[in-house]
Amino acid sequence: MVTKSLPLAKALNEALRAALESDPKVLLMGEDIGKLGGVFRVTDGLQKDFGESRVMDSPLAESGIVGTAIGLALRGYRPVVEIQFDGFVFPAYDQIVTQLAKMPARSQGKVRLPVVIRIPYGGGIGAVEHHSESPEALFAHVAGLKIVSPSTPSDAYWMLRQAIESDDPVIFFEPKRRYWDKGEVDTEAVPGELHKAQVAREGTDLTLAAYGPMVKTCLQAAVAAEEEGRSIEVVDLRSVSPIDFDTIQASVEKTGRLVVVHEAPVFFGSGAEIAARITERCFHHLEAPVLRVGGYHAPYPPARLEEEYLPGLDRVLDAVDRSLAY
Amino acid sequence: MVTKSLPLAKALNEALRAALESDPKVLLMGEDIGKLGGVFRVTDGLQKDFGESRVMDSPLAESGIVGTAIGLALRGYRPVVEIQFDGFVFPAYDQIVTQLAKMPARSQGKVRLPVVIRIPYGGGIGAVEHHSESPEALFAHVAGLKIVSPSTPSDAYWMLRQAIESDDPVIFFEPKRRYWDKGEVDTEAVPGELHKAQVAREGTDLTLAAYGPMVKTCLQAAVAAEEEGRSIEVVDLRSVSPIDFDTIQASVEKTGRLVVVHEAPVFFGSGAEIAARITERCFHHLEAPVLRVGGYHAPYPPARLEEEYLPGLDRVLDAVDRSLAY
Amino acid sequence: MTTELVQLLTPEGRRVHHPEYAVDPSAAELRGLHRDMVLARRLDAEAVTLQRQGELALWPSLLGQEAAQIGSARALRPKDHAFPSYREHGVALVRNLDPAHLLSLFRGASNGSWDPAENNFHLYTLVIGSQALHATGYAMGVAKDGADTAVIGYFGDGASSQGDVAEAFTFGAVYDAPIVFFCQNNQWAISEPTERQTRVPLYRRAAGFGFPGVRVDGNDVLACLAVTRAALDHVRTGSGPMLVEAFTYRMGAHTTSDDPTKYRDEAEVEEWRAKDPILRLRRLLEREGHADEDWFAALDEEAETLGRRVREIVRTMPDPDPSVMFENVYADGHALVDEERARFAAYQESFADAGRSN
Amino acid sequence: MTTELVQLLTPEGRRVHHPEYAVDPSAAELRGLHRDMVLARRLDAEAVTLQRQGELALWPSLLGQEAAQIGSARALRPKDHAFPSYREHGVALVRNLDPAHLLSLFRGASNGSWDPAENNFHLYTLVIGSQALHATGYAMGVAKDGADTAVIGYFGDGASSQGDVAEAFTFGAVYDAPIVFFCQNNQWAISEPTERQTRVPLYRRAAGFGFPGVRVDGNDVLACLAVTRAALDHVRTGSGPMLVEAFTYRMGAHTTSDDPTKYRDEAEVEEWRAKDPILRLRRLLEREGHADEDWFAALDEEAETLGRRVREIVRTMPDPDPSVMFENVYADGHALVDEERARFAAYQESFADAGRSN
Ligand SMILES: Cc1ncc(C[n+]2csc(CCOP(=O)(O)OP(=O)(O)O)c2C)c(N)n1
Ligand SMILES: Cc1ncc(C[n+]2csc(CCOP(=O)(O)OP(=O)(O)O)c2C)c(N)n1
Ligand SMILES: [Mg+2]
Ligand SMILES: [Mg+2]
Repeated sequence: MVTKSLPLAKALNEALRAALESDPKVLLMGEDIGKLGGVFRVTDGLQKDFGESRVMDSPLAESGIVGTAIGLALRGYRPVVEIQFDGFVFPAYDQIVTQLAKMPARSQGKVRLPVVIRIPYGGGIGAVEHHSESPEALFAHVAGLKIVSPSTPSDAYWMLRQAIESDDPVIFFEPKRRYWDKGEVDTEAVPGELHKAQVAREGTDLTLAAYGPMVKTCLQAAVAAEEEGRSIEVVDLRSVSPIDFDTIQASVEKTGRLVVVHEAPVFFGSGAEIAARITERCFHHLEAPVLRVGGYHAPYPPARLEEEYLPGLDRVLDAVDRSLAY
Repeated sequence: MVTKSLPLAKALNEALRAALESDPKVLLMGEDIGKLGGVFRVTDGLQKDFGESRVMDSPLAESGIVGTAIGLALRGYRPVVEIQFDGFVFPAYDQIVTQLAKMPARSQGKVRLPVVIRIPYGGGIGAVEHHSESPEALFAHVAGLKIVSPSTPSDAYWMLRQAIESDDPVIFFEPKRRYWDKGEVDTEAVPGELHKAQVAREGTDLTLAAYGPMVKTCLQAAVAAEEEGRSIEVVDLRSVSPIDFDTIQASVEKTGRLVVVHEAPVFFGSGAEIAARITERCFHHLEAPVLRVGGYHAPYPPARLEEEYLPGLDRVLDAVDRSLAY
Repeated sequence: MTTELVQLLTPEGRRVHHPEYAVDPSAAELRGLHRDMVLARRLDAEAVTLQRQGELALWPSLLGQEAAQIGSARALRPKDHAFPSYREHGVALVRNLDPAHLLSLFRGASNGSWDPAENNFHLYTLVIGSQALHATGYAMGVAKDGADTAVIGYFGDGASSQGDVAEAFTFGAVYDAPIVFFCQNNQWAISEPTERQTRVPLYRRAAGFGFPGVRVDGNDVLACLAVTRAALDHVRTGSGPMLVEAFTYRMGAHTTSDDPTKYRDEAEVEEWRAKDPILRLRRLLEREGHADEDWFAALDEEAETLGRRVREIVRTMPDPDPSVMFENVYADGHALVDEERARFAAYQESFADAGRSN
Repeated sequence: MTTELVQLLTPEGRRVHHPEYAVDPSAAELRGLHRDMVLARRLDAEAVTLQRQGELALWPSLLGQEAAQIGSARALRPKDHAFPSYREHGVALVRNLDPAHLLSLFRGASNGSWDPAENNFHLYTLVIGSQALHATGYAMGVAKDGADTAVIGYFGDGASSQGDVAEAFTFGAVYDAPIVFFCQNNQWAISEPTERQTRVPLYRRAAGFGFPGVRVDGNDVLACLAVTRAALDHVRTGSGPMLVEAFTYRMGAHTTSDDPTKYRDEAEVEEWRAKDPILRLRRLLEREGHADEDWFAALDEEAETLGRRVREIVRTMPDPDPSVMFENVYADGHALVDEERARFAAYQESFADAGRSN
């Protein structure tokens, strides 16, 4: 067992390093990932150690980055692409949803595209516009992509390694406001399945389901609720496509209540899909409708308002109260 | 009253003509919309009558089309953009979700962008790849956009006129496989609200909710179900953002059962949002979980399989049966 | 324009000297080029007919572009890679792709069923311009491998307006990728003439991105061969991309769904008929005595055989099993797809049981 | 490079003759240019300080780019329209935009609160390259109106790689739009030198799209004024776009979040310090006797006043009311937004009642 305490961003850095070391076909591409090491330093030191051919600063063009990554994958490479911030992925949207997602099926499986797209996402860091968005639902609707988001340094390390090893395109959403949170990482542990949810905390009265940055908020809410005598189970979904409905279902069959929490807008968000499917699966178990806590149907606000926009402890607890009141 | 029987595509053509006539600031832009009159002839004859300055054949670049439409709107024009097929809107996705949707809020309302983006969408016409998609959910999640889709020639005419008159960006999804369906259009009727749903058929046992091309399928299903003694209410949503939940709720409070039907994939589709919200609003009225009928989590298949992929009469009736069996 | 255009063969089939470009194909090679063009045209014509008969959903005809496609494709070495758009049936033929693949795509029986690695001929791309980036990325990979391989990326005059094509130019140039951007300027993007896309000849676009561009007579198969070969040699040296604009003409409709009488004059088409690429090479073959009547007759027979084969392929092509919808969406599986596949199967079963038809 | 570069003033402040470009500003105009640059630099420096003190979320410094911005902005007529990127504080100043707007954006109190129609200065655009299309569309509208107005669209060397910028070139050219594309090549896109974006000088990109491009010494305010004025005159004639590349240097960090020591040498910065745009004009003013010590002292005082004003604005800037989140998302309302606004208000109320803090 090789356990280290690492911040989440550093765990990602070590995962990239390990992937570059173990497979010569792994390549990193993105804006400012070389000498600078990325604006969040996730690729720090990698160009120095693996050279410009494997850690490539790319021209400032996201469609170009993803489009050429597809070409590199066709040549047998395994590109790991960094999109600098969530709000800058959209110039690449066409290449992602029309080419990356569909080419394997289009070719009847003759083509596989093991491309990982890393996107630091979400708010809470006081940034200017376009630097705090949570666009996961806009990718989850699209068949051919897999979407994951870790909430801990250990998951950050292992899920990124698994994403790189997967032969499918994976959009890897990194909870940027948790980059500096530390946690234990065992780089020799045998990891669980990439797309399985985990019960992050057990409880009996209500289930909170979340992923990425909101897991921590939900765990805090569970602690706060405990003081009021409520036993909250927290499910860390880890994967948004596929969603591990079995684990949520098992939890809801126990608790009878579900609140889904994410930063992304509620309307057409992950919570909608989870509510719809869990209600179908657990119709006779649910004692309250599935409630959703998330962003409003409004552009992400200027930073000085983000605390009001983002689901915080109180809004989660409010939903818990509302659910328990049924 | 000036009523004519028109195919849906021709109703759109007349709406564009009327808009061009009534407001000199209205402009049409798109690929092949001039001399050719668009690949579906929706703009037939308009360049001839209104000139190249108002009906503009554009370079083959969707981001360019939408981006320059934004600029034209800033100058006081009201551009109506045609995207040739659903699958070709994605190169413009960044301009739509990042600029068109957000600039009004970004400017605190000092900028308004009355841009309409017309998109022929959906399958059922035996087309090759990228010509049969239903991407509405990918826009509905984004605040700042309005999304509508008519199901009849009359709605096609009036909803397009209202969309053009709206000061908000509207994505106007045209049910391409219904282009040739005829219906009565009264070009002098005072239309209802653009974003209100309509009960297209009354019933008491179950509600079918749909929009665009699936309304006809649902009406056919209702007729078929009637033969088996079931009274189905059909709600034509007409608008996907906002969704008129009040009308659906009123229907579900009466029937106790809801099935949502759309061509788009079920996963993260409109049905998820409707199921989640209606379950919350009607928790004690629902006698069965809200069921969804839609596309699979797979790329739209080659044309010779589309009948199996698209929700048809039988799959709708199957869901009706499943709902009634609760 | 004429001064800018590389031509080695006049419409009358006479050889022209060019200071920079030359080829000296053997008689057999010349006959080979002719054969390729004739077969490509025959395949194309048969497919158009089959579409009219309702056997295909759509067909984009290459009529008029045979020289551009055959000349460029014949310039490739076996290990080189071609990234087509959707009209490159002639390139497909040269690369030995079984026509069944193209036919199944345009029949609506597949979205592209071939393995790009088998013939180094990549999938058709219907979304305009996207493949330029794939080709560039592939070429970047080739450069990393230090391989002696070149890549050719096909696109049209209309596609030149897409941001993706410009980005491909940038990536290709910045990474010194061994890629030839091959633009078939057939002067129309559906109903829009090239003036809707550019004010100046397209080959000039390259210089602004820092690599050479050249315009070749796209109806002259020798010039297309010579220029593309030179371009491939150029990019193989590691000095980055090159752009070839083949100036040609789309003789037919955009696709079988299109009606060009709505937007262009028959006179223009007539004018280009006189520049027919096949006739032009035939005149040379005849004048220089590289092929006789028997040879042409045998070729016609071969073309007819191809036509029959194409009909046969299409008429006997089975519809795919519906379950393939769920296949190959993911390599490593996806819980939802598994669930939907199972439900779909059960649902199909229920009809078998109940006898209610879908 | 030097031969390609239009320069009217050497780093030593001596006038240079150029065969094509000339300006002959009056002494008052020269002083005006100097004043603008000094004020822009002062505003910028104050903002950097305020960011360090935690008062702003971020600040992209214009240090070193004063001549490019002031020269180009002063070339505009009042009715002309400017579309900035996010670093054009100098252009904003010339256009009389209240600095409070810029400060509120980078404080995180707004996403751009000004009315573009008020100063014909459009909103900042943070997503690289997008505004090139807005500017082009605006110019297309101007052309339709037959107005005697020109448009200038600012973007950086990095932005030149974005597909949107290429598409803007195409639309501008095809529709003969009166737009000057003004590229401030400050040689860095965050940590990437211009070689990561292009092999050849950027101004040459224009020719391939069919319009003229010119490279100007971006640290020479007279040359920037002359070249931009000529470019605006050119586009006003209806002959389509023009590209101006202002060759300059980003003296500071990319933004206050950036650490340039990770990727570039201080020696390079030093070299450019010698070409300082403000010092250069000051030398001319002094040499030709257009301004005396008193004038410079008064200007320093004015700059200090501006600095104080900036501090004052930021320090007294109220946080916006949370309810503004729901405002202006739509012009005509949206049922869901109305519902969420109401719920949000009720929720806020509940804390007022319960005394539980948010
Ligand atoms: C992104 C995108 N937009 C629009 C279309 C519709 N479309 C198909 S072919 C075509 C014209 C293409 O013209 P060109 O690039 O010149 O190629 P050609 O068809 O002449 O070979 C258009 C607009 C498309 N396929 N993809
Ligand atoms: C689409 C997009 N991708 C990435 C970014 C992140 N980013 C912000 S500024 C910048 C560099 C821009 O360089 P340049 O265009 O030269 O302008 P400069 O900052 O030098 O003025 C990058 C990559 C962005 N804002 N938008
Ligand atoms: Mg063409
Ligand atoms: Mg720069």
